[in-house]
Order: sequence, then structure tokens, then C-alpha cells
Amino acid sequence: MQASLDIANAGFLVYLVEREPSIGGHMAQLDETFPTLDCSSCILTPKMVDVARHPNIQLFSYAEVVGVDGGVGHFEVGVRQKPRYVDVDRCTGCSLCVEACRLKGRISSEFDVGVSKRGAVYMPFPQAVPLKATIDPERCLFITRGVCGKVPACKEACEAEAIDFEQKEKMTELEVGAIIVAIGFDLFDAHLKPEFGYGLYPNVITGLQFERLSSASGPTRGKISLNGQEPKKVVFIQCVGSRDKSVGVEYCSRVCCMYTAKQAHIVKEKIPDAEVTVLYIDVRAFGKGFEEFYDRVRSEGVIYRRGAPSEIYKRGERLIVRAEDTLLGEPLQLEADLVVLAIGIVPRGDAQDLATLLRLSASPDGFFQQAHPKLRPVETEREGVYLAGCCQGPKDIPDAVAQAKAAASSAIIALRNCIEVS
Amino acid sequence: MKVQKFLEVKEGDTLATLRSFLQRLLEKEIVEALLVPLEAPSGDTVMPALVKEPAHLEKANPLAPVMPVNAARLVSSLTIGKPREKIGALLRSCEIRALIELVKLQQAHLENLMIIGIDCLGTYEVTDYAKLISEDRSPTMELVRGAKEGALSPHEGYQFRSACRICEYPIPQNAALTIGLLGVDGKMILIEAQEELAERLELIEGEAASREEAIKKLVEARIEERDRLFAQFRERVVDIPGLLAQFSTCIRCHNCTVACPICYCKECLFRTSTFEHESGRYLRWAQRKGAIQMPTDTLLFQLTRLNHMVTSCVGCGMCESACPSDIPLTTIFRAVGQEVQAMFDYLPGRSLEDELPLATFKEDELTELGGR
Amino acid sequence: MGPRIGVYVCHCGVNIAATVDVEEVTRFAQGLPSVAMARDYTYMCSDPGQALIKEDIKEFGLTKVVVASCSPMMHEPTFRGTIQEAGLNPYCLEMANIREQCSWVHEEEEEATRKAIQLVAAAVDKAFLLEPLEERRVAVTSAALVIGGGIAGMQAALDIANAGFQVYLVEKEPRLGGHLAQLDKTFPTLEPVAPLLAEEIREVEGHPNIDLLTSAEVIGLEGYIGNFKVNVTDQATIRDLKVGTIVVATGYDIFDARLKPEYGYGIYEKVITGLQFERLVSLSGSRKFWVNEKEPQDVLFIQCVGSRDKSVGHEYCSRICCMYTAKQALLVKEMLPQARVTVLYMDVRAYGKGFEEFYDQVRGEGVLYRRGNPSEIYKNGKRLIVRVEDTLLGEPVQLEADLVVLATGITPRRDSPKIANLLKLPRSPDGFFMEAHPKLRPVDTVTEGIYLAGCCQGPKDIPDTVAQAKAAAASAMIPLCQGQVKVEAVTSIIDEELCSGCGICAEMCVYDALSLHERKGVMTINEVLCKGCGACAAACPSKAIKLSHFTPAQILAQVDALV
Amino acid sequence: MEVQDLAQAYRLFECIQCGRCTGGCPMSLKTRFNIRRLIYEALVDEDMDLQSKEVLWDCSTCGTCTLRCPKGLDPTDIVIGMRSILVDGGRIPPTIRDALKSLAIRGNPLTMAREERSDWAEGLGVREISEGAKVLYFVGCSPSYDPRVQKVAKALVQTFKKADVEFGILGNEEVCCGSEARRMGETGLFEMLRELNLETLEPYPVELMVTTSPHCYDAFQNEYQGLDFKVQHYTQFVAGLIDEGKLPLSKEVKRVVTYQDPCFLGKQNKIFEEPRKILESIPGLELRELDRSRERSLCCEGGGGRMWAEGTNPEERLAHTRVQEAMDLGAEVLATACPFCLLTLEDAAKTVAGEGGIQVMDIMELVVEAL
Repeated sequence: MQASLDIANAGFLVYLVEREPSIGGHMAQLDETFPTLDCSSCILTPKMVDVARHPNIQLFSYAEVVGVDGGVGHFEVGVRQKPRYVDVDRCTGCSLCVEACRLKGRISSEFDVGVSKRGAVYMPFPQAVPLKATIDPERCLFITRGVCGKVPACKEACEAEAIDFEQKEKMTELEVGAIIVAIGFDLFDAHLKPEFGYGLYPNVITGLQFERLSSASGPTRGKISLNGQEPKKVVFIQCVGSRDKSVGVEYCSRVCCMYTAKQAHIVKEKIPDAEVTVLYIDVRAFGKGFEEFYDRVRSEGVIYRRGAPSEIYKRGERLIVRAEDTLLGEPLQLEADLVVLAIGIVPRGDAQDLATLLRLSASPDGFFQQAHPKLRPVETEREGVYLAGCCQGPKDIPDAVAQAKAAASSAIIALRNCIEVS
Repeated sequence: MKVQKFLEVKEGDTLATLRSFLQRLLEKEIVEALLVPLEAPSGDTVMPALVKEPAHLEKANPLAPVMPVNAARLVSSLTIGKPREKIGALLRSCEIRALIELVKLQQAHLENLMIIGIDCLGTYEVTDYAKLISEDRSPTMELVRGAKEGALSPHEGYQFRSACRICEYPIPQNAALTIGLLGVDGKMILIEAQEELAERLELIEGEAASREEAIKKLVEARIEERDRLFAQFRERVVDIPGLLAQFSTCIRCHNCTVACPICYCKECLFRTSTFEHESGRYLRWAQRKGAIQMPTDTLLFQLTRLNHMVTSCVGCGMCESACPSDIPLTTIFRAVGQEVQAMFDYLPGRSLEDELPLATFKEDELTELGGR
Repeated sequence: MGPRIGVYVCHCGVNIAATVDVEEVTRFAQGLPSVAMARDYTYMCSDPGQALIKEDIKEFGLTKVVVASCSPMMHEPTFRGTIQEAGLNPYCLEMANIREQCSWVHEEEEEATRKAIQLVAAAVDKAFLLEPLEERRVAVTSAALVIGGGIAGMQAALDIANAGFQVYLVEKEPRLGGHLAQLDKTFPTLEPVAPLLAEEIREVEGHPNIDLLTSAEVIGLEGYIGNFKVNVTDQATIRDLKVGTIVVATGYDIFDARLKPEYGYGIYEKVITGLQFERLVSLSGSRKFWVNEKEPQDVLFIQCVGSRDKSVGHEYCSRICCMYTAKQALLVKEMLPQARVTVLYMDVRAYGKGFEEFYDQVRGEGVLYRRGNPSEIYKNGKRLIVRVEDTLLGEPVQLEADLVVLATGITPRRDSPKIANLLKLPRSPDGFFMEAHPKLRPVDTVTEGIYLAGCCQGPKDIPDTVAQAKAAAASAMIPLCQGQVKVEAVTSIIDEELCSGCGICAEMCVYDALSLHERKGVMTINEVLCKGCGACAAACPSKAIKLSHFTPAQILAQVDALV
Repeated sequence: MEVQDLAQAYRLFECIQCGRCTGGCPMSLKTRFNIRRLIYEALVDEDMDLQSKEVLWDCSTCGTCTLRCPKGLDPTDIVIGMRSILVDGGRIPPTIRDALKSLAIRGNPLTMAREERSDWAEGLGVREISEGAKVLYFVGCSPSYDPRVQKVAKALVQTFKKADVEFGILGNEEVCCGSEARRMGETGLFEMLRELNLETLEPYPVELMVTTSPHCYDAFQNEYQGLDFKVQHYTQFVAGLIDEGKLPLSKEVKRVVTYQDPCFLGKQNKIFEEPRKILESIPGLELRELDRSRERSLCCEGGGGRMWAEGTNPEERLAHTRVQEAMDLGAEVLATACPFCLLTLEDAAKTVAGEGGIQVMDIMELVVEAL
């Protein structure tokens, strides 16, 4: 979004292609952002609206790039828009269909990372842009089985007559001068560390799930509780799927230390009498105001113990986190009724396909390779194609924004120069 | 550097000696005009006057223990337009301190101004002073005599203005020329000034051995009194009702704003249409609360003034003297001021270097109040 | 005829409707005096929602519009656009936030509805008094100024110049390159810096659009975005530059190790800083290196010297020391394979792309990492003794060394208060220049048209610096591309009758928009600089300053409707 | 090898001291054994006194530390390296010395006679591999000599016959696989035993070797190079038989069973499914999972020479904990697939549950019940 806005503001037409039904990405899922503790959606939504409203930005949501040809100044890009089975021109985003869907509350919500459930026709989140319903073709009874009552409930409910099961995917050919790749990241799949019993114990959750749990606009309206229970002993585990060759992730994910510190702070704030422990190897509070925030969190009574946990098991109803406090040289068995895994950042599962399309190479860590590690952090070996955000490597929000603007700068230069040429 | 010289008191008449000294300032063109208190024709009070003709100084009386107005206000009017002539202003400590604040507030300028400070021996309310005169009890010389020991007791059956009773600054600061009485033998008057200035004033050598002593004695006594008053006040004002009680009798006559040397707004907000509500609104309020005190907005007025003034309040007490409803404004402003000024480590009138708390933004102040 | 107000209550799907009885609110609004039309709709911000408003404006001749929905932060621009398209002045819009400030924070429907009603009433009362305001635009001088010729400044200058704009690059020193010029090799590739930098410098010096001023300093700045006037001392002469935007890339200073006397820096010649090490290595041709004619056997690196250390007033982490130390440790290992190389650390912050991998490599080469921050260094005969607790052993140890390298951190430039003052840049508690928003506006400042690049905003490594420099360039070139900038219409207005010219407001104004009119003795406001934040209006004891669109009358009307 | 060589030999420099090894170590639950600290001392303390580190004999080489290490180091191997230094220095518990001596002389750690190795098979009609069979059943030491474990060997034989598997054993030619010797720090001895076994096997056209013990399986699979035949643990083989329908499990075994993952089978060789598959295909049998299972299962303390060394805290036994957990689960049988687990757990069962309490059985024993 940042890159689009900058280029659009510089007076160029921007096509923004988003795979999901709404723009916003991972940041839309976050609760508060460290170190200022701004509410994430409060600072993000205006940006989303800016994008939607900008005369120079044409948004292709629920779409993906399927072909790229040509070179700088004259790329030809094929975009496929997946069918929403909803006529976006008619849809008013009233959510009547969402309410009506027979599968309402049956399908685990991607946005809430399973903390809540949605229906087959859904709105990713209240602030979604565009605010249009989308029908999940894998789950919709009418699409999968061809029947859903006499008339599909959504069709019945929709006053704008926007539901359209006839809708087909739409191909568009775009001509552009420069391309910015900002496809973002996936989160490490905690199942790959079986010793932590993620997926086995309901009160072992990931950092992102915690965000939904603590978010005021989340399913629990910001109340940190698991099946009605407010946790009193909370343990945060750092470096889950980072700095870990055993799962093929050698690198540091850069954001976990601080989001964990922030989450620890939030627990202390919402449950003052909770015992909060963070288990870490190195605390990487490297950015502006980070160390200060880390100091603040510790001063609020959050206990930092140096030692990466080795396993989690159950004793009675309580979870036991096994670790060694490497500073005491003593093994630990910490009781916990909530364990939050600081899962790391990994390249998107589909990054490779795009890499092939764009003829980009990946660095050993699997992220896209920049032209020069020091002096050309946003350029790629292909002229006219630039990298923004976490697809090049883990980044926190300000660094991602800076890098996006940097990519925009390169793109603007390219565009202005091809104008001069022609 | 500053030197301490002396004037010899002729025929035991301190006042006459001072008058001729002041005349000397004009004659030697050390200043071209002089702002000093002159005795009013009635003789039972003094008023500041801007004197150019030395002869008029026959009526000057800087010693009279009365203070109808804080002259800082007058200096403001004299200097805000940046006068071309050199003006001398004879001021008490509280007047100088108020002046310093006004300068910071860009309401006065020090160019072409010579501050002449004089030890303040305490002042009576204007009415009391007049009464003393009518009773022919020469209030002035009484005090001057006590000055040597720093024993300044008011006349039988009278007392000084509450502001003076608790004033810790009898000695003027930031003056180019200081006239000292405290701790000085009655046959002498202390003159403190820069060497070169002192040169031109034909002064004699001498010493005021007991000055420090006398000042210390006086100030200690006053601090004791001050703390007593503050303690009482804080007892009275423990809660909102307590606070309301303090101001309950305010009639929003705005005398305090007129008397206050710091209150510098051209037109006080509380005298604008903003507070002339239409009758409907009064009735709505009364409706909601059952009854409202009239005139309205008195507490808001007082608190706003407190809020605007309190960091700069030098405690001259003119507001209280001017208040027809006998609201203990001096104590209120000084007691609250003590805490607020401590909060910002600010002493009004101390020095031009100290920045006005209201006008200085610090990232890291009052964090415990602000927090997240 | 008085104003005709239209009120539009949004359901925001279920976001508002679930907790607030919107029909009730609408009914109430309809009953208010001078409300010509009140409606509710599922999503006011949706196209049909906006269409609704436009039609009503035409049909019922509405003169003011109140939208009761989400925070103005979100949709005020949307609806201003809407009513403008329908021919109203965009400032004849008032919003009542019944989502963030009502439905999202309350559970109980009746209460929430009552509050929503009050909020709407307040908005209507304010709308009644709203006045149309004019948005003005000013032309932009098509050139940019970059202050600082380090890697950040050069990168920013190059980007703006490559986009086809005139750039003035002002560097204090006689040469370009900044601190980078002092470095030997960069991790993780261990690529020599010199050639990289030389290339960059050649490009800058040879660029037709870049006017390079070395040994030059900015001494004066006035004006505003699009029209800055800058005074620069160019050697003897003083030049006046006219630019549209400014990139600040003044860089940083290295922490002065003398402030940690316990390390004996300046006393023991064998205690050196990281930067001295870089010089030592690149001078000694970087195949071998000696400390007074001898190969050191024990080389000891100390991390966090002047970082993460409140005792020297640097609470923050300097972000680069962990990695440059790792790199230097590796260099020593390469040059002196026999030497014992130890790094004393608290946390190893290998956070960036390829960092952890590099850290692994360095340890793999036999560099020993011991956890513990040394507390003092003293001499025993010829050798240095470093006292430290090994926190992993839980035991105090005394380590011998022939060379100790202090990983000195990054601090704000000594002259940054001066620059901050000159450019009116606020500084964050750590002393670096403050960005407009720590998350989403990392290169903008509170002053439009002035942007931050590199370490003057906070410690950064090279790639982050370059990225941020390009980001600042992007921000700086956008106004140049547009050719004109919009001027905030909501500004402060001074009532000269009331103003005593005390200047309190000027002190409050971060935009430097207020100044004393010498002759009149009252304050005057520069409407282009004024961002309408209202700080001055709040500060003025005489209430001589009004903020258009938030006048006392308007606000009091609002308050009155609420209490 | 000297203490000073450890760092280089085992890449100790690459350790970031995160503590996952010690954190997960089953021994750290009961003794002062702390591999993370041992590694660190070896790094920073040039004259580290290894000889005094009695705790080194606590390690059961279960491999949890290796499994958990984020930097690809092998702490288990480091312990072995340290032990070998002790062995060279002659600092060994007497019991260990005897076991090693017996291995050297008799080819088994149990001080039993070579020529009695195949006595258990008498009257079972078990053929020797020399008689030509494609499948070699490598029995292993305790299954050969220990009366309790012999039952398992017999059960296997019975099963093989039922599924008419053509198989043979090495008989008295068989010698210990050497796994334990290596883990007790006697690398030389291990290599000797390996050579012996390889020589013995050389002439026979074996296609598949099946072992009773996960330890033997692990040794042949991972520590014998250049075998020209496949190696399987019996659970894999039997699971295979069931898949191919060659093993009709007809009889109902109405028992609540839980399963202990042997470290050498599970954690070290990722064989989790097969044993469960077998148990689940026994009619009437109800399988309940222990909370700590698969990658998180709790070691029985039987490995790494612990059969011959008590360790520094003999009072506390993880086997007891394990049996207790099984009982809390309401299991009647605690099944496993490793001779060491079988012995340690049964021992514990006796003390914890007493006679007639929870039963400890090898999977094979349950299988034959179902035949």
C-alpha cells in the first residue's frame, strides 16, 4: 500500500494486485504496535482508505499475477481475478448474506487465525477494503454440491441482488513500466516443533493468535481468555521457528522479540496479577525506542529468563514448560496456563511461483534476493522489478514502510525516465 | 563589580537624605526621568509618579509602608513602547519580581530602564495607613528605626498586609542600584551599585556588619508565619467543597485582575460575550442542577486566573487588597504557587534566564501525570 | 434562511447497529431544529451510501452535513469529498464518532444508544455554526536540498537527481563519504568498502542534476514546503538556495569511549575503539596486523560500549555494533588464525538478513562468545586484564588480552541541537531527530517538506540506511512531481484586539508558524505553516487565538449539547 | 583425545548456549548433569577437569538434546566424546568396566558365555542363517541371554512362523552390535565388534535384517557403513506383514494399553507409526496415548550404558514416573518395543504397582496373544 500511495502521489497510475479479498495484509490482524502501543487497525485503516480512494490507484483484490513479459518501461502483466461470486458493483457490504449463510460460524476464520469462525460467504474483517462479500468456493454448499436449500440463503438475503454464482474468473492484461513485489510473508507453522504440543494443547497458541485474542476488535473483544478462563501464569517462548537449523530456518525473524515484549506488556496490563515469563536466547531490541520499551516491560514485572524451552507437557490441567535457565545453570519446569509461541517469519509458500514468473532468484534463506546486500536493498537483478517489505526478508513495520518507499523511489525514477525517452 | 557604599543621614532625617539622593540621580543625568511614590496632596497615602523635574522629589516618599498599586504595571506601560529616554524606577522587591515576569511575557522592556530597589519594611492596607496618619503616628519612621535589628513590628492594633507578613524577599534583587535599610545603623543608608555608578554618586565608605543577621532574623519569622498560613489553608481545602468555599463569595468584579501586576490580557476572556449566556442557557443549567449560584462561572474564573497566573505569581498580594469579598487570595495563590512552582523548579521573578513553565515544552515532564 | 442540516447515521454493518439502535438515533436527529433530513444506512462510506447524501443535498438543499459513523481519522476525507462533489464546501461536514467512541467500547444497548444520540446532538449543534473554509494551493520550487554527504545523503541525492530534479547536496566536510569512508570491509560478504564508495561518489560528483557544496553548512532556513529559502555558507561566500523539499541526512557521532573510564580508553594504547580497529586493519593492508610490532595472541571485543547504558545516558541499542564486532572478530581470525578471539556480550543482536548466518559462521571459525559485560580493565605487567562475570558460568573471571576492541555505539551528533533548532525538528528522548510517526511515517517529520534519512533519525546499518535514504527521496520528490502542495484550510486566526503579544503561543507552535509583529506588538500567523493543530489556541491566556473549524463557540455548543 | 580438542572436534564454538539441550534432557530432571554447561566449560576453561565429572555417566544417550539443538550440533555425541576421554584416563565405574571387558571377551556385556548365545532358541526350530534365508533375525544380547527378554525373541519367532517368513539367525556367531560400547566411550571396542559382525555377515546373501532392539537397529542403520542389505526394526517388519495381510490377528485382546516410545526407535529414528499400527490392529485392544509421547516421550534411562551404571541419583527413577503416568491413564498394560525399556519399566512397575498391578509387555507379546 505504501509503495502504491507514493507512486500514485507522484502522479503515476498504479495497479495494486492483492491475492486476498481485502488489502491490509498481516498488519490488519495486529492489536497494538510496539513501542508506541498505537492500535494497529487505527493507524492502518486510514491508509487502506487512502488506497481505495486514490484516483491514481486501481485495485485488483482477490486477484493474482499469472504472467509477466517485456522489460522495464514496457512490462506486460497478466492478472487473473478469482470469482468472488459477488457482484462488487452491486454489493453494498451490508453483511446480510454473511448473517444468512447456512455455514455461518462453521469455518475457521483465516483473519482470526482460527480463534473465531466464519461462514462460506464472508467479510474478512469490518474495515476490509474493498468492503465486499466473498464466497469461499471450497466450502460453499451451493458451489460444492450444487444445492443449498431451495434458494441459497445468501441469495435470498441479499437486497442488492449482488450474489452471482455464474461469475467466472476474469483475465486482464496490464501494461506497466515498473513492478514492485510486496507479497509479504507466511508465519512459521508451529506444528513443525512438535515438542511444544501446538495443536495438541488448546492453551498453546501462536503470537498471531494472541493478537486476535487481545485485539479490541477481535472475537473476545480484547479479553484475554481461553474457554472463559483468564490465564494467571503466562509463558512466552521466543525463537519458535527462528535461528533454528533443525527446522531449516537459520535466520532471525527480527520482529518476535519486540512483539513478544509488547504482548507480555499487554498481559500485564489486562491481567495485572498474572505471572508473565519470557524465555529467550538473546533479546534483540535493536530499533528506535526498542531497548527503552524492553526496559519498560521488565520494569512492569515481566520476568525474562535466558533459556530456550525444550518441551512442553501436561501435569494435571496445567502445562509444564521445560527449559534451562542458562544464567542459573538450573533446569526449569514452569507451570503455565497459557503459552504463547513467538513464531517467526518465513517466505510465502507461493513465493517460488512468482519468482519463476518474474525470473527473480531467492537467497539461501528463501526470501527474494536483492541486487546488493548493502547498497541496493530494493533492486533485483531484473531491471524495473523492485522489492518491498518482508518478501525480501523479515522486517518490522517502520522498516517495511521505509523499504516500500525506497522501492517506490526506484520505480518513480524508472517511470519518469521512460517518459523522457518516449 | 558591585560595591557597598553609604549615604550619611543628615540631621537624623532619613527621608530628606533619600530625597536629595534621588534628586542627585536626575541632576547628574544618571536617569532622565524617575518613577517614585510621591505623597498625595491629602498626605495620607502615596502614589507613584513619573518625575522629570528634581524639585518635585521634595514630595517623594519611598519609605512609606503603603502600596496602592504594584508599580510593575506602570513600568510595563512606560516601557512596552521602548522609550528613548533613560527612566529610573524605584521599586520594592515584589514590584521588581513582577517586572521580571512581565519582561518574559514581552509586556515590558529593560532597555533604557534603571531599576532602583529599596528594602521593603512591610506595608499596611491603604485604609490602615491613612488611619495611622490621621492618628499622627508617623508610621514611616517607626519602621525605619526598627530596621537596624530587623525587628519590624506593626503599630499597636494594626497589622501589615497578609502578603507582607509572609514575604521572604524584603531585599530587592536584579536592581542596578539598591537602597538598603535593614541591618544598617540609623545614621547611614546603604547604597549598593556597580563601582563606576557608585563613583558618580559621591558616597562614603562604611559597613553594615549586622545586615545579613537582621535579614535572616526577619525572613525566618516570616517563613514561620507563611508555613502556618499555608498549613491552615491546606486543611481548609482538602476537597472540592473546601475549594468552593474559598471562592464562594466571589462576585466576579474582576478587581483582582486589575490589581494583579501579571494579569496582562488586554481584555479578560471573562469580560467577553463568551460568558454572557442567553437566559435560556441559565435556565437549562438551573433545570439540570436544580439551582445554580449567580453570578455563574465564578469558580471557573478564579481557577482560570489561578491556572494562568500561578507560575508567575510573585505574591505581592494586591489582588487580596483589592478584593471586596475578602477572599484570601494571597494565601491561595502563594500556597498553590509553592507546589506548582516546585513542580517546574521555577521561582517567579528570580531571573530572566529561567524559562516560563507555561511557555516551555519538555518531552519528559510530568510523565507520572501523563503516562500512556 | 438558517442552515439546513442533513444527518446520516451509519450501521457500519453490525459494527454500530449491533450495540446502537440506529433507527432510534435517526428518529431523534430528525426531531432536532434545523435538521432537514435524517437517514440511516448500512454503510455510509459505500458508494450507494455516498450517493444517498449527494441526492439529498440537491433535493433538500442541505447546507451542512453530519455523518454519524466511525472516527473522522478514517472517513472524514471520504465524506468531505462526497459533499464537495455535491457542491458544498467540504468543511460544512461534521462527523460524530459513534463507532470507536461508542459501539466498540460499550456493551449495553440502551446506554450506547443514549450516548450516540448525545454525540449526534453535539455534532448537529456544531454543524449549525460551521463556516466554509478555503483550501489553497501553492506552487513548488522544483529542487531539493540534501544536508549531509554520507551514504544516506548521497543515496537520497542520487534518487532525487535521477528522477530529474535539481539537487543541492551540502556537506560539512571537504569530502563526501561520511563514516563509511573510514570502514574497511562490510559483513556478511566481507566486501571492501573503498571501491563501493568510490563508485557512489563518482556518480554523485558527475551527476548533471546535483550541485555539490562541500565544506559548506546550512546556517539559515525560512519558508515552508514547496518554498524553502536556505542560507548556506559555501567556503567564504554565503549562498541563498530556493528549494521545494529538504532531506536531512546529517548522520551521527561515535560514542566517546572516555566516558567509560573503567575501560581505560585513552590510558592504555592497547584499548582501541571499533572505528580505530577498522583503520588499523585497512592501513596494515589487512593481511596481517600488529599491535606495537607484535601479533596479538589474545584479542578481546567488548560489546555495548555506550549503548544500552543509562549510566552514560544512552538507553538505546546502537543496532550495528553486534555485527561489526562479529565481522572484526572474523577478520582477526583470518589474519591471525592462532590468536584467541573472544567477544564479551549481553545479547547478540544478529537481526538482519544474513546476520544470524554470519554470526554462526564467525563462531564456526572459532571466535569465542562469552556472555557478560565487562566492568573494568587494568594492567598486569605488559598485559591487560579484563574483569567480567561470565553470566553463563555464574563466575567472575579475569581475562588476559593484548588488544581490547571497544564496540563503541552511535550517538546523536554533537551539533544536532543546533540543526534541530535551525530546522525546527523535534528530537526524541534518545536525542535523535523524531520521525512523524514511529510506525507508518518513519522518514517524514512534523514539518511538511522536511524528511529524515540515515542515522540522524536513529542508529542504522548500511542497507537500512540506504533504504531509508531512498524512502526519504521518495517523500521529497513527490511534492516536486506534483508541482504544487495543498495548504491546510483549518488554521489559527489571531484577534489583534485581544492579543497582548506575550509569545506563549509561539513557544507552543512546533511548526514555527507564529511570530511577533514588532510594530503592532501582536502575534501574526503564517497560514501556510500552520497545520491547525490548535496548540496555540489552547495556550493563549487571552483567548486571542481562534482555530477555524474549532472555534470556542462551535466547541462550547458541542459541549453544551453533551453535558 | 584431550579436553582441549573437544571444541574443534565437536564444533563447540557454534553453540549459542540457548539451553534447549539441558532443558529437554531427561537426566536434568533428577541429576546435576548439564550438557549445556559442560559444553561451555570445555570452551572457556582450558584446564577443565573432566575426570571429576561423574555426572557424565548419567547420560542415557536418548538423543533429546541432539533432536532439539537449533544449531545442528550433536550433544549426545559430545557426551560420548567426553566419556571416551574418561575411558582413556581409566576413570570408569567398575560395573561399566566389567560390561566392557565382557564385551571384549565374550561379545556380550552380560558376562555370559558366547556358546550359550543361541540356547534360548532350542526347540523352536529356528534355522541358522547359514542354512540360507533371505531374512536375518539379529537377536541382540539381552534377548539372547535375559530370561525376561527371551520371551520377546520367542514371540518374534512364533510370529515369523505364523506369517511363514523364511528367516534365520546367526546363532553363536552373533556378537553384540557395539552400540552400547560406543556410547560408553569405548569407540575402539565398538569398531572391533563392528568388524566382527561384518566379517560374520560377509558370506551370507542376506536381503533384510530384522532386529529385536532399537539399539541394534540404530547401530546397523546409522553406524555400520556399507551394508548391502536393508535393516529394519521388528516393528517396521511386523507392521509390514500386517499390511500385506500375512499376519492374521484373530484373537481379541481386551486390554487398555499405552505405549512407550523407545528413544532409539522414536526420537532417534523417527519410527512412531509402525508400533502404533501394530497395536491398533490387535482386535479388542484399546490404545491410549501418554501425554509425553512421540518426539516428547520420556526416556526410561536404559540406554547409554545405564544398564550397567546407576548414575548419580539412583533413588529417583524416570521409569517410576513413566509407570505412574501409564497408571493414571488407566492402562492395564504399558507396552514398549525395546529390551531396555522392557526391563527398566517392568522393574519400576513392580515397585510402583506391585505384583498384579500394571503389566509391562513388549508389543510382540501382545501380538502373539492375538494370534
